[in-house]
Amino acid sequence: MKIQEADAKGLLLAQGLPVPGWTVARTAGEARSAAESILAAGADRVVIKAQVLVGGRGKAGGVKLAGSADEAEAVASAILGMSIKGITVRKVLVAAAADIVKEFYLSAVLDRAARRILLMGSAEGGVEIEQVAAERPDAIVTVHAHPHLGLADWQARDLAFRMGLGGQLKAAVAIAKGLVRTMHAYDADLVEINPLAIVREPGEGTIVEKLVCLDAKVTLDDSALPRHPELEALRDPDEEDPADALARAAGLTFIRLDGSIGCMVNGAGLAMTTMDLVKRAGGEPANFLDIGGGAKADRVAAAMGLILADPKVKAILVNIFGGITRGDEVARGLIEARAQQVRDVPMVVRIVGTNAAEAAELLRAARFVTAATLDEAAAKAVAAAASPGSGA
Amino acid sequence: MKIQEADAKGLLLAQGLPVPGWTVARTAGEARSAAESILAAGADRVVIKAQVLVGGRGKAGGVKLAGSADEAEAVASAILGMSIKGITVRKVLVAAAADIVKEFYLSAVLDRAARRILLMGSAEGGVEIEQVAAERPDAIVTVHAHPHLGLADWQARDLAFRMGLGGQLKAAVAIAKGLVRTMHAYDADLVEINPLAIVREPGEGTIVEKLVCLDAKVTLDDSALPRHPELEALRDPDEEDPADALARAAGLTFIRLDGSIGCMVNGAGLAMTTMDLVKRAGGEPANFLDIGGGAKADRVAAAMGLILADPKVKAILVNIFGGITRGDEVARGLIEARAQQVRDVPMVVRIVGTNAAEAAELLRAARFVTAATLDEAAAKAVAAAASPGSGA
Amino acid sequence: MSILVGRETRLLVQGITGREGEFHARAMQAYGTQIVAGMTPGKGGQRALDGSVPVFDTVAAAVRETGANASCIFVPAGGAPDAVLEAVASGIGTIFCITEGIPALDMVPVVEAVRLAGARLVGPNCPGATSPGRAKVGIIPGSVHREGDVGVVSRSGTLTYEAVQAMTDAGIGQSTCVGIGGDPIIGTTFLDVLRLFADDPETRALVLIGEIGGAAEEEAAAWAAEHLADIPKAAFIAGRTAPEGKRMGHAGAIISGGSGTAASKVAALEAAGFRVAGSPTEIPGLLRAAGYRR
Amino acid sequence: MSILVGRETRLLVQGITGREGEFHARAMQAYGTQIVAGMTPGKGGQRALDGSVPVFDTVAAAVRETGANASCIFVPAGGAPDAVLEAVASGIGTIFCITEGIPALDMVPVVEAVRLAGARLVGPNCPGATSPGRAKVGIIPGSVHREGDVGVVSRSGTLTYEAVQAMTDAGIGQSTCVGIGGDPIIGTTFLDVLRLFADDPETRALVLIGEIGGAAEEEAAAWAAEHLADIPKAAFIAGRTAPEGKRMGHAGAIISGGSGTAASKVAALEAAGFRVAGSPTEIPGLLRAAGYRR
Repeated sequence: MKIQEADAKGLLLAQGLPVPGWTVARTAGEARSAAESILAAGADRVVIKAQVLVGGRGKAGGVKLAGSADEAEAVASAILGMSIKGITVRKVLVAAAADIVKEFYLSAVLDRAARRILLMGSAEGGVEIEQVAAERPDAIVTVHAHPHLGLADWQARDLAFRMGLGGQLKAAVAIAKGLVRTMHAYDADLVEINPLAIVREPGEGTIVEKLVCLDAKVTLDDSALPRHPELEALRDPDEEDPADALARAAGLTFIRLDGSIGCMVNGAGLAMTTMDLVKRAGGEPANFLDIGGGAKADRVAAAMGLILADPKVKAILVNIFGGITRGDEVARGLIEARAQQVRDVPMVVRIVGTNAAEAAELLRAARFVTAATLDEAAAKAVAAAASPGSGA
Repeated sequence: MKIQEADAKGLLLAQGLPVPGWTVARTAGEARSAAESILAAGADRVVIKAQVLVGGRGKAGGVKLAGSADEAEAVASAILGMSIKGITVRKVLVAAAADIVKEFYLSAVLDRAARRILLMGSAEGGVEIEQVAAERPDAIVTVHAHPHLGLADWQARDLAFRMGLGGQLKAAVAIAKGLVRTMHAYDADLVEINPLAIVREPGEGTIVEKLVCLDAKVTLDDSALPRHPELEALRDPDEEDPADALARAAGLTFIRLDGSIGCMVNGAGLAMTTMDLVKRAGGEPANFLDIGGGAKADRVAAAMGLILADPKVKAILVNIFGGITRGDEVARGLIEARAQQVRDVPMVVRIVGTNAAEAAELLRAARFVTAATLDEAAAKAVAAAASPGSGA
Repeated sequence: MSILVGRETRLLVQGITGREGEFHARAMQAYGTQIVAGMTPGKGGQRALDGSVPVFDTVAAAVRETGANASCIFVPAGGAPDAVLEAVASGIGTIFCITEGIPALDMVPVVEAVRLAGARLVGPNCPGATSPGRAKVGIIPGSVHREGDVGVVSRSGTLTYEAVQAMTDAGIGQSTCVGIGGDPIIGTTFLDVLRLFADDPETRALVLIGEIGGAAEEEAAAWAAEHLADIPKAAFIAGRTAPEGKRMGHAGAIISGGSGTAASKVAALEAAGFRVAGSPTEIPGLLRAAGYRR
Repeated sequence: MSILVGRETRLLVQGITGREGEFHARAMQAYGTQIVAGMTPGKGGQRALDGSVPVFDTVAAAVRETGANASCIFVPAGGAPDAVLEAVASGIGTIFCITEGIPALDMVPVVEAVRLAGARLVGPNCPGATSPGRAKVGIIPGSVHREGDVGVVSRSGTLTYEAVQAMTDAGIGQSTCVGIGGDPIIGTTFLDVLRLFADDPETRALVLIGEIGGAAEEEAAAWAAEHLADIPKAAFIAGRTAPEGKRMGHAGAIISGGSGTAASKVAALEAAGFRVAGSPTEIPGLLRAAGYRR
């Protein structure tokens, strides 16, 4: 699960990391008063940042500076409601604009190949790390946390020296260790600070340089959310497709796509394969939908509801390979779902594996269009979508 | 550092372990009112336990039951002020007497040989584990926590099954893991629950059986106390020799003994050896005193003050093998200490190793009695103690 | 012969008294797998599968009493990492963890402990492995298989059944089919399984079924190019049409910035001599085209 | 030859810019030890010991640039466990940790990491080791030594100097003197050192200096009885008169309930053929009585 910058910063702050203060505003007025407070406290300018879960908001005009409350209101007004990669901005973060000396990049990520946590740092912060990785791979330094001992101080120091942060050694070590602690505390699979920056701040009668986290990106391991119920609240209902929430409640994995052929499959790999074969047969899948293992009739009905709620859907392809899942259960669910179906959409059903014979009998009795192989099912579904009314 | 039962229970409770409530009383009146509350809450009887840092208080009459507030007052009055192994009882713990179904033993201890935490359990609780170990070693079951992974659930389950706690599996696992957590949280080197007991408690309209910690013994790693300043407060000033506090403040390791020859040595092994040789020469050491490595003049003066504060001391033996410690520094400290000395006690000094020549010159000039070898020094000190007035 | 599971497998089922554990233990037993023990803490002394299998409180007791040498874990996600550690510490050499939904960071210390102990963990979130005609461990339907000499390794569940069924229908049998699981942190990789197949004299052809995301298929392909050059090889990659940046159920099935794309995987596999199928049904034909004769 | 330290030792001093680190590094260098590098995070690029030794920010850099193969740690207690881990991970094979006051539980994971890496840690809270005439690592005063062929192993600091001085004064030289340290959790035990001495052709007699508490002396004695039966052996145990239940400074020096008493240690050592001295000064005589000739 992705969470917004402001929420990610909240998690980092809770883990003791140095994150300059911020306010979240939902209206231009709120942004104005936040800016007033920040400017009154001595800041020269404020930064206003769109809170959306997609990258590239800076390029899209979603991050702006303002030197006065008036300007802040105007900027916030422009950003709120803006669409960034199809997502409408409903919140902005308002913070004092930092006096940046130098920007770095630092992240902790679950490295699947090494099967441990990887820390990645670079003296080239503030730009996309993928770009740095592609253009100047030597500019990225890495270290793996030990799978049993965690990230040792010496590893964090080593990383800091190689990042050119020897002058901020203690702070850099604390932050690197804090990223790993944050991963464990919330079961994050990515914690990214970009930029991590040395900033000038007014200290005791003088200007001091400090290492702080100016941006934060955290993604959470969905499998671990059940043990962090407080994090579920960070899911942004504004930004989520209502279908996603329905799917989650029903125990389904659902991703909406642009095509016309609704797919219902058990298993993620088989679901992707089904999409691939629909496309190969000349069609376009309307969704990815994995009903999971051991799906019962009610889950099948819920899945059918999700598919039919999409007006683009012109045909439905059901592909079930029974292992844990019993074919007859799925067939019953389909029959029930069709009985309640308001919209007449052709359906092609293929059920093999466990209790496939019982399923075949039920489907035959209910006069469903069936298919023996996945290729045949895909071809029939594509044909059905192309000639409306020809289906079940 | 040893801490009292009530404090140990407080640490366990803070780590989420099931410890029935208790009150600490310093007077019979306090014990009475504690007993009143406990009896009013439905307990049949209270138990009153002397809070001292020595074992065997039960046998010494320091643990008694009382069935009424009057009786509790009388019992507390008898226990308070009692001397157990030379320690005066100044506090008692008052708690509801448990309705015990069965007693067990469970402890976590730092196993030096295996270099990991050892959990030790027995179905024979409530008696001294040393006795069980000697008489029926098979009645003790053990498991080592993994040095990197800690105590796994399966290890705790395995221990519980072997202890005969399969019927209280979940509680036993939680307690075993809690002991290890307690060790880490406070840097304890021993956490002992004896008895760990299945007790009957009134539940929702019925009697339920619960696994609880009825007694607790915790000893803390002195080396780790600097990072647990809150635990320093658990040191019992009532029970501590004032000399110990002085020694600690001066960075010395001091243990008062019964003899007449005060010893000042650098290094624990050498200090013990010095005691051994005093005894071999026919004398009795008055103390163990290790001034540590690199001792400066002021620490030497503090050590001398501690030794002279003991009226039993009739001669002093100073034995310094200079390594980190510089002999001339020690010699200067001794000269200064003697200058301020109010009591005329003979002193035999042996300083070898780093800067021994400079030390010898200083001591000669100040007319100290010196010795070339440790054996010689011991013999001279014993002789000096035997014939007062013959010394320096 | 075969890999990972076979006639010599003496299986312990951890969580045998649970709904899933019992259901699949029964299916494994029906397939002919020697299930010598079950384990559920607190149910030691009972017997499972109509009295045919003794249940123990601990893995250590199960191993001691029955000589179990492999384990199949159906313990819920909260307890599964601990179940793996118990199996490893009790001397079980081959461990299949079927459990899905284990937080990834929980598995990091576990796979390291497995590695240090020199044991083998397959999964978690895997369907298990079947050596047709010998034994099956896990949840792959026994009916899809046919005895033979093609080694199959896959990241996914039902897609594997689909591919294997296609082979079986075409008369092509399998030496062993292994599902390695789709979780971010797994004990056994494509490459690990290829190494095992390379050492198995009865495996004379290979099928690899991958997915978008990660670089495990590419890594395996590079190794196969060097060490398995001489045998017929076919592959299938799911997710060719998956949109970028969307997570398709399996944690592995996410692509970002060009790495882990179907195109890169197909290219790597083809370069290594794999015939890459456009549909699972094409696998048998491609194997034959690559020289497989049976 | 010698054990643990010798002419081949290329020493890194961790914490070389601290007061203690610098003082003892200077003494080691004066004794003839090859100090090739110092390490203090943030002081990389400086030079220590009058410019003779380069200082690095990390152990890895020190090893890469200087080929350091041993390390001596003077880092304060809070950072010492990490310093050991850094040395191990950077490929240092022999590590002496002089630091005292490290919480015991901090060392538990560290000694395990050292063991897994196949490295050797001596200490913590140990005086180090000297191979007279070759090299000394740690804080044992160089002046107490004399080149020779008696191996010395001890739990304590100044007591070791006392015993070694007595040997030197009597004309008996040492192959290597090792102080293993008195902390509860140490990397190298008496037994470990005896094994090393047993493999050292130049060590022709042994002196073991123990203390009350624990069972390490007994364990070492039992091994020596079997593997070092043929060479002269002497021992000394400190704390014969220490009262029960009192902790005499060293964590090891506590006796409870009869185990770890001086009597049990003396008995075990005598049974293993050690001559046990009543005073350190008796050690030379006992060695000669046991057949030592030099």
